[in-house]
Amino acid sequence: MLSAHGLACDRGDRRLFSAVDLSVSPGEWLQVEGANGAGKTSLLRMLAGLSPAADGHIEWEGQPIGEARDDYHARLLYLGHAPAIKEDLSALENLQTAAAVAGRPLDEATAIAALRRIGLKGREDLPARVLSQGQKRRVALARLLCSQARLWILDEPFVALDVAAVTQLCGILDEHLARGGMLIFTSHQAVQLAGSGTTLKLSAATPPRAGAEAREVAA
Amino acid sequence: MNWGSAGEFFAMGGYGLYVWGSFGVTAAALLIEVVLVRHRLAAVRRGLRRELAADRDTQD
Amino acid sequence: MNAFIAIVRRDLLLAARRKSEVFTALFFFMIVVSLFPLGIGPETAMLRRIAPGVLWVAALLAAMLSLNRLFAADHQDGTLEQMSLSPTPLAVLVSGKVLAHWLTAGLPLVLLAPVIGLQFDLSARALGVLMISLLLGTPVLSLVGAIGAALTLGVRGGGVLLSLLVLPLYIPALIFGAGAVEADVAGLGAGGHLSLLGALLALGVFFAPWAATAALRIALE
Amino acid sequence: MSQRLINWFKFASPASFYPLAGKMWPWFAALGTALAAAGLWISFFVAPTDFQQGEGYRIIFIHVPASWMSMFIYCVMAFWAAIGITFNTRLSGMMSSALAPTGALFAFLSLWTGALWGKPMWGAWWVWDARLTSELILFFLYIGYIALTAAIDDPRRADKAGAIVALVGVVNVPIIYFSVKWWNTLHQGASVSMTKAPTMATTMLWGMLIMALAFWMYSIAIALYRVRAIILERERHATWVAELPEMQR
Repeated sequence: MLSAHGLACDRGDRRLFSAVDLSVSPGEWLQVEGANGAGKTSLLRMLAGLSPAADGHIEWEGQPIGEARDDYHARLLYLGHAPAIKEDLSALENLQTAAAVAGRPLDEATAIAALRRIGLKGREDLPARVLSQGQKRRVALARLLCSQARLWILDEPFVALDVAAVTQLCGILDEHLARGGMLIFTSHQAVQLAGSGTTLKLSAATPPRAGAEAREVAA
Repeated sequence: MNWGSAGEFFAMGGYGLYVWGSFGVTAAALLIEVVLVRHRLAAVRRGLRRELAADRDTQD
Repeated sequence: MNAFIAIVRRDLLLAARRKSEVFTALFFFMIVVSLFPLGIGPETAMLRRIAPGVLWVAALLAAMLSLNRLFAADHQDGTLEQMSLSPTPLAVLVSGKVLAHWLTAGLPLVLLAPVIGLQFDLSARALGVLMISLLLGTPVLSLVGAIGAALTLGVRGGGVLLSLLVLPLYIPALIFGAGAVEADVAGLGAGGHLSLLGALLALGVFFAPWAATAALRIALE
Repeated sequence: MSQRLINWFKFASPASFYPLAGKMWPWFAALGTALAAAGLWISFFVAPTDFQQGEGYRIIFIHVPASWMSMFIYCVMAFWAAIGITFNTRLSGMMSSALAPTGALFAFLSLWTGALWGKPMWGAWWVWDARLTSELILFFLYIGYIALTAAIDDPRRADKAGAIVALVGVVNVPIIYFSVKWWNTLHQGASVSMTKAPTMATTMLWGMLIMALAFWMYSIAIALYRVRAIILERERHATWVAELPEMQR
């Protein structure tokens, strides 16, 4: 179970959000919503342990993620804004390297099966350079099929996907949740997922200048 | 006392250029640093005071 | 360990798909070295004297050419994020990247140097010492360079800044590397220089990946 | 023990260090001025003429202290860098960046006075002497630190990157010094050393020590003054800044 209390995020002098509480239990999903620049990506990066929170703390199975970092990362799959696809490598090579770096090397047959299932049949050996935007996203999403991670944190997983791919991805996410997995994602579109879940709406509640506000109160 | 006259003092036994070049540049450099740092702090304060005054104006 | 090998393999594969970048650095090395006789004059005695320094300085500059790209592409396409989320410590993965950098940017220089050294009328023995000194010294360049590359990641004017940060730190490697060849030419024996170069390498292997990792974490935040 | 630690961390907050630095710097400035006066008196009126180098040797009364300070300040920067990395205190990064320009200035002065000393003594403005060469490299290291921290917009990131540069640099300075020395003996460069002059009398040593102390006090005073400016620049949106007495006018 992942839980966070009182999270806050600063960008430069501005506080993007503060006092964010959340928790995700096995089989649950959490959708993070918010306008552009509300700090959705920042929140996901914080939850993944990529950047420190300006305030608050995040716990995985009751332990702060900073303390159980390796254990946490072994159980986490994070797909960021940038899909981590190398243009010069083929889809297969991309998938295999990514899996090896994540500590779970894939044999070729499994990798090819995953790529075929995600709709890249016959394109396994093409360099990612010649694939379309949506196809590149699919290469990244193929990692989900091979993943044993308990917690998935996905930043805009539906972006650049066609209708069929969106349905397929929903199926993959449902399977993950049915297995007792946890899911945190951002999306601009409404998504129908099985299992129970919540939506977290991020909004900038704090004015840009904390000092100015404090003086206003005093006056 | 090493020097008979002021002239002797400034001539530094023929090494005047080098000795005064060293001490002079050092003194100048340290002075310039002091001036620059004072200016920096003064500039920050001025900017902040202006901002705060603007804030008060909008409140009134 | 698997992840380490995967990183080395991936970077070598990427270099193989972009051969031109490797060859550009090599040709840069050759051209810079060939400019010196043109600028100084062709007397062999003089050339023999300046050869170690010229070859080493050129190798240093050539190794620097590719440092800019060491982490930049990974940072941009999100691979670096994935690396830092790997259960394998980031320092190990960074070491893998440094090893791959050396294999593509350092090792070719080591192999090419004796051929270029012929232009400077160096003896076979001196060429051997030159190769050994480069073999020990170019990994130091990659290791120290990785710290600079990580520090200047995503920074304005990163390229020039990188050379400003890294070149002063290259001086010991340059002194011992070129010194080894010079000492050998002068008949003094290169052993002392080479063992010091080896000590630098050991120190670099130990500390540089750690420092580079710390710098990368700053860029990732 | 823990009580004392908490006290230290209280002063490590910019809000409480700003007024403290404001109270401290005049004392160091006064001490520096007094020591400089005494040091200058010794260098010009007490120390006798050197029978080998004539009056030209008086340059060492600033050259040697300036070199010492440039090395010492780099070590202090590395110290603050280490503190900043281990305890993640904001003030230590600010201290490092407040010290860097002064350290670079002393490195420059050491080079400048070294050249002016070398011209009459060696007959050349620049000699590839081991000390001067190391000093030049130290100057480059300072420039690298300043350029890197200036190029990063986010001050927190700049501090952390600067801390790594300072630590990597401080590990390298002895290696560089040793390698340059080694290189120098191999090439049989200039062997005349400023501090190993034959008539290194006690008065000279005292003169240099007092000048070094004067530079030291100056460095502390100017760094405290500069760190005040840096604190205000970075904390401009904090409430305590708005409540400062000098902001009320």
